[in-house]
Amino acid sequence: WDEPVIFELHRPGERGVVPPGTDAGIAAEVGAASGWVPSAMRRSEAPKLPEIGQAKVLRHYLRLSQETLGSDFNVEIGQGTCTMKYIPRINEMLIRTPNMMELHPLQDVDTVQGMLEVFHKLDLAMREISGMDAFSFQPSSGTQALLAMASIVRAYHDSRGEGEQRDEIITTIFSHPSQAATAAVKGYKIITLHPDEDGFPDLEKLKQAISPRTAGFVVANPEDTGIYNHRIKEFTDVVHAAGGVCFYDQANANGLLGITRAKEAGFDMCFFNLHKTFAAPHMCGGPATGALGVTEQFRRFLPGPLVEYDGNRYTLSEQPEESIGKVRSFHGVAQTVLRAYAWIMALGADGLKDVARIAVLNNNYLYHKILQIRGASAPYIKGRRLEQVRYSWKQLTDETGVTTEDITRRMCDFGLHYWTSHHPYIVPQPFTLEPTESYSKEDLDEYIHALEHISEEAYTNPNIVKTAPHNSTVHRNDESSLDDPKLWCITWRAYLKKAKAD
Amino acid sequence: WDEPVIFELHRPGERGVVPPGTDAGIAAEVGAASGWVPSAMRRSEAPKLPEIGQAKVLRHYLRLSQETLGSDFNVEIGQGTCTMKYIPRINEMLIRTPNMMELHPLQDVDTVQGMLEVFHKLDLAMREISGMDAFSFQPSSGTQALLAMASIVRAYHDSRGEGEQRDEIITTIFSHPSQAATAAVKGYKIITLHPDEDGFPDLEKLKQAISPRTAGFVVANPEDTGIYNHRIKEFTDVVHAAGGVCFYDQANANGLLGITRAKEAGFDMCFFNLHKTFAAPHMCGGPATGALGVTEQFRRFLPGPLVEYDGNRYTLSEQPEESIGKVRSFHGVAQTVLRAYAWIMALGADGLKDVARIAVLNNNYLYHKILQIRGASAPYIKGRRLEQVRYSWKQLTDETGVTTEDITRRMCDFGLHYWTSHHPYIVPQPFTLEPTESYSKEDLDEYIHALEHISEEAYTNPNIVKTAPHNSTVHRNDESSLDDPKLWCITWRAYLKKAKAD
Amino acid sequence: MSENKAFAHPYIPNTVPEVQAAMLREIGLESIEQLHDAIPATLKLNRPMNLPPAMNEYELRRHVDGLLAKNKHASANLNFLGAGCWQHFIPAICDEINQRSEFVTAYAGEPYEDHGRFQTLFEYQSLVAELVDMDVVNVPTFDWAQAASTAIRMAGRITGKPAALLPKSVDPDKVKIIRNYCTPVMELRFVDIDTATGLMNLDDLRDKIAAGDVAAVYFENPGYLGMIEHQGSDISALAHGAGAISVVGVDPISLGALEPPSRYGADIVCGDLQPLGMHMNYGGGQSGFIATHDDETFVMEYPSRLFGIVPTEVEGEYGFGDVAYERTSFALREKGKESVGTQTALWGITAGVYLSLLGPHGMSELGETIMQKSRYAAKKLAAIPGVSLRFGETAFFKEFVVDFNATGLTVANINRRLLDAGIFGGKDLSEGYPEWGQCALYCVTEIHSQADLDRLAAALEVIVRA
Amino acid sequence: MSENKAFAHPYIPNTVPEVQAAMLREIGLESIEQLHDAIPATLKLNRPMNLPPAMNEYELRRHVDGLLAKNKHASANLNFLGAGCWQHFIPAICDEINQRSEFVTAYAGEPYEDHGRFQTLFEYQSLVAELVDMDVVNVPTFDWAQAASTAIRMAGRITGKPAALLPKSVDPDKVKIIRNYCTPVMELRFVDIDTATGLMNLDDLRDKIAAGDVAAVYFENPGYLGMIEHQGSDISALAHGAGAISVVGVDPISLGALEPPSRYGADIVCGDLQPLGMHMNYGGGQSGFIATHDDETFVMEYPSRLFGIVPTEVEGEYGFGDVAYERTSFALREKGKESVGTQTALWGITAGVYLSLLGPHGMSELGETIMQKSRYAAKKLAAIPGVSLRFGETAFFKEFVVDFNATGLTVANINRRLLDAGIFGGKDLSEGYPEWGQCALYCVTEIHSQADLDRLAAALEVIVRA
Repeated sequence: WDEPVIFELHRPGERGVVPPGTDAGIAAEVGAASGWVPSAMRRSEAPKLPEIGQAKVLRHYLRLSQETLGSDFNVEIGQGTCTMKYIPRINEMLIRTPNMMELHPLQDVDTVQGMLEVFHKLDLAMREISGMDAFSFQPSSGTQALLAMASIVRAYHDSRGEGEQRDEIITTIFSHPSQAATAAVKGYKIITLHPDEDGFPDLEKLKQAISPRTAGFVVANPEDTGIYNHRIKEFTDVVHAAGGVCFYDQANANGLLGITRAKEAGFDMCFFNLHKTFAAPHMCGGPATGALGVTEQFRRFLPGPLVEYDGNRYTLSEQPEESIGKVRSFHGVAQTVLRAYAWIMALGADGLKDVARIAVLNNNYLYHKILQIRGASAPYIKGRRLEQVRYSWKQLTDETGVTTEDITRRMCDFGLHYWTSHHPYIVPQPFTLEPTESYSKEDLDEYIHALEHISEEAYTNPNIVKTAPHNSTVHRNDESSLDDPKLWCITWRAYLKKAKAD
Repeated sequence: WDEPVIFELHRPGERGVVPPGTDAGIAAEVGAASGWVPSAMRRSEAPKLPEIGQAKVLRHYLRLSQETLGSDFNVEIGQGTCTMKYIPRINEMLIRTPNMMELHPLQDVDTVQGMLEVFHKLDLAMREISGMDAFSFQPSSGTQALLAMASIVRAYHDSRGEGEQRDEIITTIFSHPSQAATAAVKGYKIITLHPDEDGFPDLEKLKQAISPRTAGFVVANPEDTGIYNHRIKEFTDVVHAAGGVCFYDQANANGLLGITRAKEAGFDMCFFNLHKTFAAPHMCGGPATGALGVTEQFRRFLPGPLVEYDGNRYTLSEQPEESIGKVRSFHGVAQTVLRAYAWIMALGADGLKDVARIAVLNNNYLYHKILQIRGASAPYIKGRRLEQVRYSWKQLTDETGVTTEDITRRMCDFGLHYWTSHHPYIVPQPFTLEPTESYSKEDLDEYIHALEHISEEAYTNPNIVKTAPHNSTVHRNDESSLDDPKLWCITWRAYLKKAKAD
Repeated sequence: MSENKAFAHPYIPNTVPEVQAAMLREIGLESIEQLHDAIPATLKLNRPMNLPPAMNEYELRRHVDGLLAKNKHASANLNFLGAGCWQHFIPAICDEINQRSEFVTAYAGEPYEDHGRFQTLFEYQSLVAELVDMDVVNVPTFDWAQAASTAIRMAGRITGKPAALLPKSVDPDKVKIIRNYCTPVMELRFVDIDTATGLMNLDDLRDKIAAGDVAAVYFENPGYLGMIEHQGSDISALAHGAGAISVVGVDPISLGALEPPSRYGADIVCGDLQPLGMHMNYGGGQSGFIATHDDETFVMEYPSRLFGIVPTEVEGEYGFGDVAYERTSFALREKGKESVGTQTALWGITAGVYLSLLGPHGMSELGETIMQKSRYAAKKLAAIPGVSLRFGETAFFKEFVVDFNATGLTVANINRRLLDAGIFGGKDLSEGYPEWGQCALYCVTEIHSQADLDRLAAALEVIVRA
Repeated sequence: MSENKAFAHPYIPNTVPEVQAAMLREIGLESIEQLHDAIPATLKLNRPMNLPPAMNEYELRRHVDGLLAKNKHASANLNFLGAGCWQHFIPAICDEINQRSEFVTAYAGEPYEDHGRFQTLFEYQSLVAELVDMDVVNVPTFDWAQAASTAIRMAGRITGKPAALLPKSVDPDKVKIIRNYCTPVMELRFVDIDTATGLMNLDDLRDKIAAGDVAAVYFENPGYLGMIEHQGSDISALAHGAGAISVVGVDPISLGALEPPSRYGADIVCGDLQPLGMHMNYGGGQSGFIATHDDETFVMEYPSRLFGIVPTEVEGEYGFGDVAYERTSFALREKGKESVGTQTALWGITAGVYLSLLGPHGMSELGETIMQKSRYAAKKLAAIPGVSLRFGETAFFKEFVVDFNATGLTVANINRRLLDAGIFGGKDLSEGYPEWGQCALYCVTEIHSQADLDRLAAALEVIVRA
């Protein structure tokens, strides 16, 4: 499809849908709103929305949907650290009922007992999976869960009168950038630890970093390199000894379910992405859920309300004054809470452990095969990777000039995603693959084969890689305007003013 | 996508879904079925179905869906005579409720009052639209409705003792082939009338054809040429005078709603396609509904049961012994009955008349424009076309060698459907376009432009048309095996035996 | 629709007055009424139709939801109705696929732009072929009854003989459909069933086939009354011995566990796809199929479309097309094989998805589960005083005939009381088989848990003892 | 899960034992346990988790459907709850699009393979931009409260000042979120509202803004309590005069009928997209947006992604990409603008579909309809003895404060009795605004018919008179 921008479909007089109107009896009773709305507040000029018949609107968006590569359509292992696993279709069907979609979040608790039961039972399951003592599902992404955890760190130290003194949070460079960013949002100074030469977080550096100013320590484990820090309990002990709080980014937990838990590693708090790890879909980037678990000591700081069960009836209980309050309206993304609950129920304890096993098996198979591709490597320690690996094309780039960005575009031609990883590029020419448990050996082989093919192209005909994509919906973008305030066009109206005016 | 055949995804041990199993308590009570099923009837060799994980099955069928050009995705005016109009999405949502999907057809009528109300109210609306006195929605396509009408003709003459004598049914060559075929299924000899030079059914030929052997006369009006026979009442009068029954194929009724009706034209029976004319979707070819209406005189022959309403309660009443019995299990395709009802309710009387007006306006606009394309013509009388036109590329073929089949394949490259019409090819190098009311002027212009473009290619670079498709999911088929019993492969197992063995 | 009637109708863009005017101008007309000049005034309606006023989308949704809310459905109640339409487990992916906009709105494109439609239907043919162990399966027909009718007429054309034999246990409603399809070309004659076993009476079959004009012997497995007909080889042998064709109707969901008819001599197999992933939809989920060996004599008698796999210009690529299109009524009108048209393609695609998901083990387990559960239910019911099984000695698949004569209650009465308890009782057979008095056909499938079956038994016991 | 546990789990294909063994062999391991050797034994759980047994798909569906059936929902009942989550008409196409498998399962692809995702989100930005009359709109954030928080922090960064002013009528729950987001960087201070009109007290605003350290004045239209704040120009002028930024939160569904904040001086507009096509989903439908002028100073302070339209190599083709990506925390970690991550993209796409369908006339009619219906409802309720409107003289949009103090009944008590009549009464304000006694916030939208509103009034009258 060569689909125009929706505004170009505008034809005066057409309509997509007729909204409900005013009953004649009501109109007779109250008259037109112009009779009572202050004139300054009546819209003076109609919004320049397009007018389009229903069939054309539907056709437009359906075509654009086909131009979007959902994980349902490909071997989605190239968005590493993001755990794109199989989204069970049954779960999507389960949420499409008025008993879920048409609930108002302020309904009387007696009218939402089923919904609250789902929240509570998921809470119980997450406690068992993590060892924590209470969960909130209000945070609606990993980032928001990290923010909530940083907020709890602050509330905790405030409650002890150390809020001013403890103004530093320690993290590691291979943890997700959001860990540093959200702590900074809460006013913390960030100390970032770089790894030792094997890629492990460096305990000595941590010991140097801690001080009476240490508010907390936040880390992923395994980190985005896929390397599991086996000395993690020593890290948390060191931080605790210094009076800091340890909080755990469990975005990379897919290889750990049923194997090891936050509690035993000494964490005070953790979160899981229910989208991703618990098979709720990513929906182009949310809404999502960062399930936030804490030990008993930190329960009073959780955002409220929390669901409670007295053995007979589910209720919503408000949190005390010292809680961080709220981080998202109402109760979070209830549909995704339901999806995660359904996923756990479909797997049981054995199934969850199989998830962890196969995710690690698949990753190590992939790791083994990728290292055989010419030009590819995986910096740091050999082996010991759990569910993902951050690889490098440094050699390929040095030898052929083809970069990891070139490969990104070329992978589109194979109908596959491939992602170059976050800044900062510590690993040169990086790419990160996370195969999860959802893909079969043949699926992995297909992906590996595409990379092999591109590596071979790089060595024999690099231009085909450098000029990709060749087979995509659109051709290569001219991105020169995107960083130029005079040229960028963030909306159609801006485009009409700026680009079209030329 | 270059999607394999599903059997190629087979990996032993994988599973797509686990079906419900036997409770332990039941198994303990009854044991294994081998204990009581006669050994000759126990499956001796498992069916060679593939074993595939759930994600791969979903991915396979989703990809194939994207390789199917539904009317939602294009300007679907090229499947002439088939009235592919906009399928309102709300109607598809309305049927997806357990209150519709989970009804068993033999439920007590008191548990399906809502469903029966829909049947009854649609019956009333269809009566008003056609002038008939009773409708059955049991026939599940136009073909089955035609068969039912031919069956009623037979039952009617049998009831009068003329069943043996009256063994001929008269139709016209530009009526759909199913009219002749279904009458032949009911054992009738078919007399086919060819048109006069203006393309009208020829009244003189009808008069010559009728006789005491005439059982009935079946015709579409307008026919697939789009030409409306304005003398239709004279035709039905002639047939009635000879003791025959007149039945009306209203597959081409889209330009007639609210304008003219079967009753006034003298028909005893008619049917409408609820898929097509009443905006139920075609679903790749059914399930569908041919709504069959009759005058009071023929009501007792309708297939049963019929829905009746006593002002208080809806019931199902069995038909008398002389009825044709049944033509489809239970009550027909209830979802499509609901869709058609919803569509009528969304339009009302004025809206239905607008359908007819705009369908004819769109068609005449298209007709006007197509005739300006080099090499295209529309045989028979100038003008007087209602909702469709059968065109001809005879001149183009004569001048360039490009045939209508070549154009079919080339139109795929533009993401558009184009259909060459039914046998027999009375009109040389035919194509049939029916724009319906659903498409805007710009949509029609897009389609016209594609045809113009191809016409120009035919005159300047015919090879590009003759070797099409160039831009489709697959390349040109080698169809040589399809008519050869030694080579054709109607299933994968046959393919493995025949083609792969080579 | 209240006040919001300005502008175009959302479904009809060209109702915009300016656009209409421009188009009329372009074609040289002055008013939209002129477009219908071809229709004589005497045939015009010339008055507004008497229909309810148009509703906007929200009004429509509320109206229809309100109507449908008057129904009671089989998921919120406990359903034991079968008799040709059955409640089975439906994997979510079946609905996901058959609700895809592409498949819902596709129709009759060419093998290029509709490659996916051709491939999914070819795959459905191929998957059902494995299930029935035959090499040819058609694009779906309307339903089992119509597939059986066509199978019988195919046999008539192949043998040139005018009669078909059917056991008396065939569903009376199905007989109505078959009779209408076969009249006046083929005559139906009925073979007795054994009063004790419910299976075909082979002596009567021998007598009737001796007439010599029999084109087809049709029987079912499992039969309408649920019994497994284990005399298939004998029946087929008798048919073949008389120059007739053996036609077997099957419930395909039984074939993971039960032997396919090809193994006991069937020449044509037919049946209904509805159990393979279709919701009941008040009967809208029915879909027929026909299967044969890859024998030209048979293939050329199919009225239906048959999709075949072919190579394309590109090595290794698959294409699809119509096999022997020239036999169809599309091509030959009344000279074609019966008639063809829109039938139930979407359900064929869905059945393919279903079989792809279940696989051989799923189908096998499912068959076993159904037989265990239905047997359990039958035992529980037969243990209720006054309740017995009519053909209790014969193995059955998912349905069985429950005899209530000794309770002194009518089935209608019992079902009414079951309904009060949220249970849809089995189909009342007293009208179709008056000679058996008050019997009902109960259907038990994999969806019923032990608790459900115990609940049925308990409810019936209360009713019967009352 | 009963007996059917053989073979691979449907979600985990490589649980097939032979495949596992082959893969282990390939990588040189002997047992699957070795894969977790990196984890010390002391940290391993070493016992099965205590979780319910796995369910198969049918068991799961029945289990979850059973749980959800315990809920009572707002379509089967009559709902007057709003307060930040509103029940509006949702065109069917919104659901069709946001349930498309492609959009449900997409994530973070590049502008090539995810062209459709980029384009739909760019279109959403552009459509909301027309509604709010601004040139820049972001990819959606979490919800209104978070968008407001970010807007305030953007103002703080731009002005370098530490305080924000908000009227006391802002939703207390929203304040909790804003406070948490702003602590410790920005301080919130509250401006009085006029006790008669409920609108901002300009005198108090003048006093408080005089402190000189105010970065932002935040107010809403319509406000949490439903009132239309018509003093926007004055408020913005006061803010600007003190070097502060005017931030306005809006309910976008009002903007077909009400003037957009840019016309009364807003520098940053924020709000919630939920009314534009999202089901309530127990609060899961919330989605925030932020809009500004196309001013580099403002654009560079957005934490969110901003999609821009660009040319491609091919003349006339559109491509899309990230504008000023280097400002984000993806690029700069703690040095980026706040933080960015997964937020609510699917709701942005849906809001785009909604606005494409409604168009300018639909939005205008809708706004008018809502104001007429809510006014009608307010009049009907105020006519009940003992019931009055708290800010009855002030124009409101869809919500209004009903004062039950004179009835002698608590809102809790009234709502409990309404529930018995199938009505969800308005939100109880007695806890959030104790000074007002027993008041409730009622929400009336286009979905309510006159009959619905009359039914509410009649039910309340019965309760009040009892």
